[in-house]
Amino acid sequence: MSSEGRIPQSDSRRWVDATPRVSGEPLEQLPLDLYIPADALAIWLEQFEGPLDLLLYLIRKHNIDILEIPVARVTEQYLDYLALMKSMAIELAAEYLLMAAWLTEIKSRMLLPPEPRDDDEEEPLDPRAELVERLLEYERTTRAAGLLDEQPRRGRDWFDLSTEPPDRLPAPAVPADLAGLIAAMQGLMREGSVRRAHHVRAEALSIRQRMTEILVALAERPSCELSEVFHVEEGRMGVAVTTVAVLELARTHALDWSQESPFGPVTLFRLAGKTPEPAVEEEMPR
Amino acid sequence: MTEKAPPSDHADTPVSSGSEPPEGLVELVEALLLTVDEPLSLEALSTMVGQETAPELLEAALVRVAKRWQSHRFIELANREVGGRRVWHLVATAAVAPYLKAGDPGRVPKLSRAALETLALIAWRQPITRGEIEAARGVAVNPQILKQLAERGWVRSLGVKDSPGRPEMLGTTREFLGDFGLNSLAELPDFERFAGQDDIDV
Amino acid sequence: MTEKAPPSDHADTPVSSGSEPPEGLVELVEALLLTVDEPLSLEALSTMVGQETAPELLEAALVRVAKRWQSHRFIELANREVGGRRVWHLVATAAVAPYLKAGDPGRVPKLSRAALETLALIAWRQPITRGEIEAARGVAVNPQILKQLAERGWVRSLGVKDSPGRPEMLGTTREFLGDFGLNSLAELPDFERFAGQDDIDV
Repeated sequence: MSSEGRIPQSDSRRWVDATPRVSGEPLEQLPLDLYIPADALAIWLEQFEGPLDLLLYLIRKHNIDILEIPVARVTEQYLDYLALMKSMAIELAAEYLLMAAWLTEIKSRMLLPPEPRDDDEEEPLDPRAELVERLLEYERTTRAAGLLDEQPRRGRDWFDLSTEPPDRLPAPAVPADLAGLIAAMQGLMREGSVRRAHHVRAEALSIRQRMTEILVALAERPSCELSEVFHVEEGRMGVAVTTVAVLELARTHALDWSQESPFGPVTLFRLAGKTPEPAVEEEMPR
Repeated sequence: MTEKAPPSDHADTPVSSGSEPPEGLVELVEALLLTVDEPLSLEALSTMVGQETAPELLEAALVRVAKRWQSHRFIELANREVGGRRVWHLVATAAVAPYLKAGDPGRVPKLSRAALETLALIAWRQPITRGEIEAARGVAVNPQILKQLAERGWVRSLGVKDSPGRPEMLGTTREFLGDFGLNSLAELPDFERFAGQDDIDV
Repeated sequence: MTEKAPPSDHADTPVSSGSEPPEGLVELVEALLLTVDEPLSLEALSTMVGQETAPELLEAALVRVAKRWQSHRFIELANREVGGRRVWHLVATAAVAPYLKAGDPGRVPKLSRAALETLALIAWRQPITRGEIEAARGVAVNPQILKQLAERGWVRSLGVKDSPGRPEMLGTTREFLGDFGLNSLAELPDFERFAGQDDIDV
């Protein structure tokens, strides 16, 4: 056994299966007659993630080159669908109608002589260019999503195993670090107890900005890992700014932190209630 | 508690006795794979077991562990490449999923297509704003989906963008990488490669 | 990838065939014990495996799982009583502990900044109350930190202060001096003399 990524695979599910299904049965033909029940059509429409998805489906179904979309034909089909939906009193999301308007506009612009361009480029602007780019982008998105879905996923395709660690695990000895201790006291003296005038250098990274980022991160979730708010690429300066930002936020009771186990990850968490506007000078804290 | 043999058991067997690992070593490797939370490389195993155990012997022990679980219906020794190193871990296969679900029906909700597409955009295009996701998908982003992705620990805010409206920028977490068996975002194939005429019938 | 038998394997074997559990059931119970984070009761197992499996069969499967691990030097099936219910889990024995320690160089224990600052304040300013530490550091003292420092044997209570709330006064121990290579507290540098002379180089 040596195959790459040997995490168990799920049965390979087909991702982009745009064949509409009604009650599980594939609907191969476009619904041309009006005997299709309205709710079946509604279910069919629900299969699509929006107008881009529906358009891509039409294009794929008819084996159309996405770069050479016959806009007139595709627009007609698209509008046919919408008309059918409307005749069945199916409420369409605004996005579908917006797409209809856009397609119609592109169609009419295709009929006009190409607009002359300001720059020297030879190719005139194709009215379809933006549509094509958006379709391609959406297609990339669906394929990326398909790839993610096929990726063996923890909790679906494989599960962590664990035995309980022995309870007599010796507590790791904390080394006595006198230099660290002295540095810590020195830092405290500077920050708080003894305040003296000192020279302040300009900061390249804004503490306030960083504080905001941390607050925003904590607005989304009640807590986050301390490691998440550090940006490795900012180097020591970044570490300092982030640390000061975290400390300042803690000082103003905007957040607090906890550490579940000694030496474990530090979790920052939002304090219940309001998140006060951090009161800090734009310079370094004392 | 049953009295277990002392850990030194395998150590007194000659270390270089061909490639047949002593049983104690096999069991130690197995126990380490089960006890340590993350997949283990040969180097990591070697640090734990002791440098005096030859790497070939460790490898042989891994092969033996794999064999021990080969016929097991629900568990196997998996390995993958992490930054040029092979790492090993014992995992349960998808076959246990229905049973786990029976024990905890709320467990592992399925990802909708909309959620997967949103997650894909966040993964490939981060930092990305909600507006950019909406533009790419052509539909409004359902806040429930972002909430779901955040709750699973896959998506987080990267701060706000310094542009009008100060939109929030989204990105993926380390947990996302771990859950999808990725070592880094660099392992995701180039997004641009997903478009093309050739394989339109994906 | 080895093809694993489907999970339904054990289900078609007759359920009440004496007390000999089918192999598939034994392996399933084993996998569930390893996959679920917490110890499992017979009831929990039964919910997962399915009510149609008789409890006696489940118990027999547990016995078989215990047997499978009996000769293992490092892992065993343990059970204990929790709230009147017996729960089962696979645990690593103490024999693994030294190896786990060796393998975690990343866990080279270090005091967090918060712990260092707290210890520093206790060392320099003893006797000091928790409130005074909080005032000096500007943040609440995490009780974990005090616990950690006490467990390490560096910090002890010096009694309570005769002031409102009767707060506990903290100080360092003789062990603290020994571990930090000090003969007496007087050897700690006197900061009041140097404080504030350097630039803050951020």
